[in-house]
Amino acid sequence: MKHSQRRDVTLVEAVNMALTWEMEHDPDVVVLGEDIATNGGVFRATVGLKEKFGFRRVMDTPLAENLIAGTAIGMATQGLKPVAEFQFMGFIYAGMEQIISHAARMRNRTRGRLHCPLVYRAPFGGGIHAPEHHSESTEALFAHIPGLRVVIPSSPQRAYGLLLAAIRNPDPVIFLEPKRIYRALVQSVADNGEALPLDTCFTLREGEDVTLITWGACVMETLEAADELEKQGVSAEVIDVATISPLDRETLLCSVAKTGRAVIIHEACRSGGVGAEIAASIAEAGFLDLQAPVVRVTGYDTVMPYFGNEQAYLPQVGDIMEAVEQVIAL
Amino acid sequence: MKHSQRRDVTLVEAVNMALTWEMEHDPDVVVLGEDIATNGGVFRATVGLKEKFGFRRVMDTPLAENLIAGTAIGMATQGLKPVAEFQFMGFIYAGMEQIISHAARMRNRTRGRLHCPLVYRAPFGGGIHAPEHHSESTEALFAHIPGLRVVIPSSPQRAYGLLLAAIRNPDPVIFLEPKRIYRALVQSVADNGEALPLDTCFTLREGEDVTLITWGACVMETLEAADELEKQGVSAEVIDVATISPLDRETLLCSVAKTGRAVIIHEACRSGGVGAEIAASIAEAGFLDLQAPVVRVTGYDTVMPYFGNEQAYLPQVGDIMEAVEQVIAL
Amino acid sequence: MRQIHEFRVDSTRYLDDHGKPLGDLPQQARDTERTLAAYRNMVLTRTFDAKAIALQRTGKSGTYPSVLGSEVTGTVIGQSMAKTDVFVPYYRDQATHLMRGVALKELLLYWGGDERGSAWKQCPQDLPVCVPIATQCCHAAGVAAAFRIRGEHRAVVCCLGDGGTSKGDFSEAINLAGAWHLPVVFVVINNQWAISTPRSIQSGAETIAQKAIAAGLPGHIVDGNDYFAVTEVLDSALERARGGKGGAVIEAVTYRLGDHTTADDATRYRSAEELKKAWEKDGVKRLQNYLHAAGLWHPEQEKALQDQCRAQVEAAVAEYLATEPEPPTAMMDYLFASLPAELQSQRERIARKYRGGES
Amino acid sequence: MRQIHEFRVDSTRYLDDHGKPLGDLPQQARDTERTLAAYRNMVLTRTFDAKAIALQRTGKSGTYPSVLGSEVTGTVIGQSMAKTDVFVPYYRDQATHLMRGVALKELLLYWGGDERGSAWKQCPQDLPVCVPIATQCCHAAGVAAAFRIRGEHRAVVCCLGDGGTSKGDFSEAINLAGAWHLPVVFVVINNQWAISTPRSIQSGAETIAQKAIAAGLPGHIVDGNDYFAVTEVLDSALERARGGKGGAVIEAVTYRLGDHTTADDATRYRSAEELKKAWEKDGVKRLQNYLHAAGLWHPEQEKALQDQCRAQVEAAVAEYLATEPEPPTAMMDYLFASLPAELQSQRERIARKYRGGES
Ligand SMILES: Cc1ncc(C[n+]2csc(CCOP(=O)(O)OP(=O)(O)O)c2C)c(N)n1
Ligand SMILES: Cc1ncc(C[n+]2csc(CCOP(=O)(O)OP(=O)(O)O)c2C)c(N)n1
Ligand SMILES: [Mg+2]
Ligand SMILES: [Mg+2]
Repeated sequence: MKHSQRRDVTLVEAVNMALTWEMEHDPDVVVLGEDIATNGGVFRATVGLKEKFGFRRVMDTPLAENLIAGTAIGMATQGLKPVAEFQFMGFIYAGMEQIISHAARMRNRTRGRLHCPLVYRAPFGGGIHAPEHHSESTEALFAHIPGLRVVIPSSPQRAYGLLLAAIRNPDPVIFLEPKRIYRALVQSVADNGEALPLDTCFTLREGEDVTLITWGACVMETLEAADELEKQGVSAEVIDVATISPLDRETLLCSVAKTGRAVIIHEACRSGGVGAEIAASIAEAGFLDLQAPVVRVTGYDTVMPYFGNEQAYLPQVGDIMEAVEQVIAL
Repeated sequence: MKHSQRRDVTLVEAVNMALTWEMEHDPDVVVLGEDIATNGGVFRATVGLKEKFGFRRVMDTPLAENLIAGTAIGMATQGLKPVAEFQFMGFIYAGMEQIISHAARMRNRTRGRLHCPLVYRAPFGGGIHAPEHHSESTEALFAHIPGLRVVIPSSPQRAYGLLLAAIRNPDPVIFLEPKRIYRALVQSVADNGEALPLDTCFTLREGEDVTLITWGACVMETLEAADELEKQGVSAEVIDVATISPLDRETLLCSVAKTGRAVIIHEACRSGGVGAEIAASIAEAGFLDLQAPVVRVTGYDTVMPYFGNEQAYLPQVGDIMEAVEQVIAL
Repeated sequence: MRQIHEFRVDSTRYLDDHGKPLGDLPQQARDTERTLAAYRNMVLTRTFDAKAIALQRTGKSGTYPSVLGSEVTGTVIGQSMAKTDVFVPYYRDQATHLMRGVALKELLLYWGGDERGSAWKQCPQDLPVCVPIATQCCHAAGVAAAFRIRGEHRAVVCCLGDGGTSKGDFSEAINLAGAWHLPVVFVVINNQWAISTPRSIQSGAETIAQKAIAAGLPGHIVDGNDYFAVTEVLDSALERARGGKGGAVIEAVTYRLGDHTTADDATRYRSAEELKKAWEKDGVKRLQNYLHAAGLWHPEQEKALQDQCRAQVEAAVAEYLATEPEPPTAMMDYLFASLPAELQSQRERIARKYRGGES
Repeated sequence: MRQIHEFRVDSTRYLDDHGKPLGDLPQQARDTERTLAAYRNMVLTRTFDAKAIALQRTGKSGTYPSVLGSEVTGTVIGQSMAKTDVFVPYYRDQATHLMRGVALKELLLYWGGDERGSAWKQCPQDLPVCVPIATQCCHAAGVAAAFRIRGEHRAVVCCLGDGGTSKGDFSEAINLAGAWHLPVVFVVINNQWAISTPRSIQSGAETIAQKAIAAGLPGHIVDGNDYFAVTEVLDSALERARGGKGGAVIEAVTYRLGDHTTADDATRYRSAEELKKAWEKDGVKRLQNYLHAAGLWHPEQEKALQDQCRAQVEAAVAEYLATEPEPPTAMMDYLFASLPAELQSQRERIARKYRGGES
């Protein structure tokens, strides 16, 4: 029964909508985490699920991220499809051993006998005036781990379609939600259970002169910059990478083949960020297309400051404009 | 008393020599880990230390990497200089939260009031026929964390000098020891307490036609390839990055400015490896110098196979030759 | 052939919910000055707490975790610790920080999003506020190990919440404390809630103190709103620790009287009824009743104290609000002892970008 | 006012070190067929173990962890578990794997560096060998949670070593088992050593079973070399678990009679004296003595069994040595359910590089 009703929702509401749809249509989907049941999650992403599906499928866990990561793996080996929430990305690190050594490897090390159809959700990124450790963007750590998919939505529609795809995917997915834009925009989303493809970039805006490559909350500043650039007669193509691993290099390379110039924007610190892999790939495979070096607009190589100075850390529209001017100049 | 006696030692013996020297000369240096005291470490890196310095400074811990990482931090805030061993890099992940959220940040978040003059040692890399989880090369995870230094020796002399520097450095250092070459070569090392500089690449061989950039055990295959290339009339410069974070980009760029070509060799899987950051940096700052794309010779984007197939995963001399021919061709 | 091995934890209280002694008080109770000093700190803490919440509500500060309900235990910790001991806090220890000499302004800066709020002048060796749950337990073990290594007769007090005891860090740290006989006392502030998660979901263990048994440590339950009980149990635990007799785990039973933080709304998950009951056990009021009944405290003294605390807090707030923000370049200046060449250029970019950003 | 809360763990044994009953045996002892089946598995395991070590010594296999000393407990686990239960092992559970139907050849492939050694045909739901210490405890809790979610009356047995109990995973997992009443039994093989680290350095707790108290679970100590004791305690724990009465922690006390692995040299850290004493408690010999004394087993049966086990192992070894290595391309084929486009090119490179590498 595809009750294809449309709703105007924010990104976090779209997450809730996708979870609700999938739990209604697949009894194997369960959710677990800290404060996700009775409280509906500290960002309300799971609100209403316990009431609809009961505490057997919507589980408040004791306070232990390693346990959450590992318990989800055990559940997944039994064919359940757990969607586990880490309350903030800054607290996922305790789960790294389970994620790297087990979730990402179960299928490979058992030659397909067991696998991990699970999703690890976590709000990530800064800019919301949060206490320390609540503003991490360390997606690169997961993008370097074979066996994981790392998916980052940047709009209510993509949050809905990509989360459905992540839950249905038979392998582990790290699903990072840019909390800075959890409620930044409202979109009309058809609640019809239609998933979007993983492993694919989304071209949000076509352009001729330069390719702006980004993901997560930075998509907002990047689109803004593209508008500004247009006024200045510069036509920018904007690509939301969305699945940062495995990377859809083809879409990126085709765009650069067209524009000859690329600027990568991400919030994470510069060194070793996902921007490095993208820049390296473009510079290698697109060597003959590039008319200017691939430039990165990123956070600095330091710890995200406490919120008093967090804006000074985050890439801003002006920074993107400056970078584009730099590559266009060449 | 600098008893500058020379000894012919392997890389792992050089590690032991450096630990011994520094513990003799600095009472604040202590070592801890699993099986490091009575057993002298599973690779014998700490053999003899308990006998020389006693169990108060040489501590066998309970089996818990998160505890080892965190206890070392507590000790360091008291001005001790702990050198903590993770028995294998594959088991460091349980310590990630302590390393990322605390060791790397203590100085910054207390505005210098407290800091972490500690070293986390771990043997890393494959090629020794070990069981699964014993062949990890995930140095990129640490290279992306601001506040950490990540140092990788690739010879007995550099192991001695860099470990001394790491222990004396007032900030946390991840010291990764390429166990594949723990006993691969013997060098005469002066046991004189002289440290080598951190944050600096080492140019192991000068050349004109191409720059080969690598670190860790791959230095062996890279030097071999350079010899082969010479026979073919190709003059290769070989650089051991050594400190992969923070990165000495200047040395790398100067070399590429000279050769116009670069090949990066590392054992870790390709996507998001440290090779990506190096390639991106060279492609950006060296854009006008490059006569060919920067090519990476790396492990594949999959889990290191069990040892039956591990050789098929590791970069080999032939792979390096092939890559060089490719960039020279352009 | 079956054998039985027995283990035990004890629980202590001296005052009833209204401050009436249930029997003879421990001899510390004779130290009136100490008792009054504790009471003053509780009132100051509570005054500060209300103000900090108000600052967040009016956009003058960030998310803040109210300490309401932890004042008694927190104050005793600060009082029982020697200056040379080291305190390893979590993030709800305002009462202890104030006893240890942390400035009101420093607490305001920290929760106001300014790293300088952790550069404590008066207790330079205490560890900073710790947000990642239970991770501080391992640091506490490390500090205590440093004392043991150097043969110093100092002790560590580590605070965490009931939720924190579910995280492996706690078990690993108390286990090391037991194995190495470390001078560290773990005080679990059992306020019955971990955000919305009740104590019952946190663990099937009847008490939290019994988790000490897993580490071979003594475990004690104490009424966290009973000044005399907490004082006696903590004093003796610290004495044992400093005397080389090893650590302990103390479960201080109390209740989180406020929301988890200013970002939380506790009415979503707990009843007004439950909250009302908890207020009846309030330890600050309880001690005040005791002092009045014992003739050690009078209404006018109470009023004077209230005014004095308000004035002290207002002065700190004024200072806090008048503090110049740190220049953005500061984000690079404390990362390493000396900034690696590579990061210089990034710092220069920040300096260029922010007029006057150069420090 | 002081109150005391008491907790207990029990310990069980039925046979003395030489196999003589210390009193009445539990009724399971009457099941001679079961007892003999167990004994046969112990002998097969020990025969396999010696061969596996020999293969490593002669370069025909990789690092291997001898199971010497764990055969009795491991065999009982395999016997007490129902086919539909799930076993979550660590890496020294050969005795249990053989009882669960894992092929000798599969074990040889695994330790011989071939992933196909984990593609178990006979117990497809059992988790694979787990090398990262104690991490499997969380998986066990998850599998048990899946049973609870689906209302299935199945149980999980999770094995780990004494060293593993120091790692947070164990505490977190047993705590969840207690909080959620999960049908999971944790069996700690306390063989007194974690590589070179003795039990005494691992924890200050007098027993490992008492760690169950921290989770509100029943804790049992059992002589891990006493077939009847382990059988009784495990049978009843599994019955409780399947009956929805929750989990348990069982400490099986034994001794690691071999080196930690073939890469280890135990003479560096423990005395021949200690080892000799431990051999006197050997559980396999003990059961054999019992069977002989009870007239249930005769020397010629023993000889026949030995020959049969050797033949069985030799046949498996021949199969193992004759197994074609997996093509290098296999390293890409099981990473994801379907290989992402991006990885195709890497797979093709491998195929090109290795003539016949294409599968
Ligand atoms: C590792 C980690 N996980 C999650 C969080 C988010 N969080 C902050 S406080 C809290 C609850 C802590 O409860 P408790 O330990 O009882 O302390 P209390 O706040 O009740 O004093 C949670 C889940 C965190 N800060 N760190
Ligand atoms: C997380 C982790 N740390 C370290 C190791 C290395 N290691 C392998 S076995 C072992 C000792 C385990 O001892 P115990 O748990 O008692 O099991 P046993 O081997 O004695 O049966 C260690 C330290 C590991 N495999 N995993
Ligand atoms: Mg609490
Ligand atoms: Mg053991």
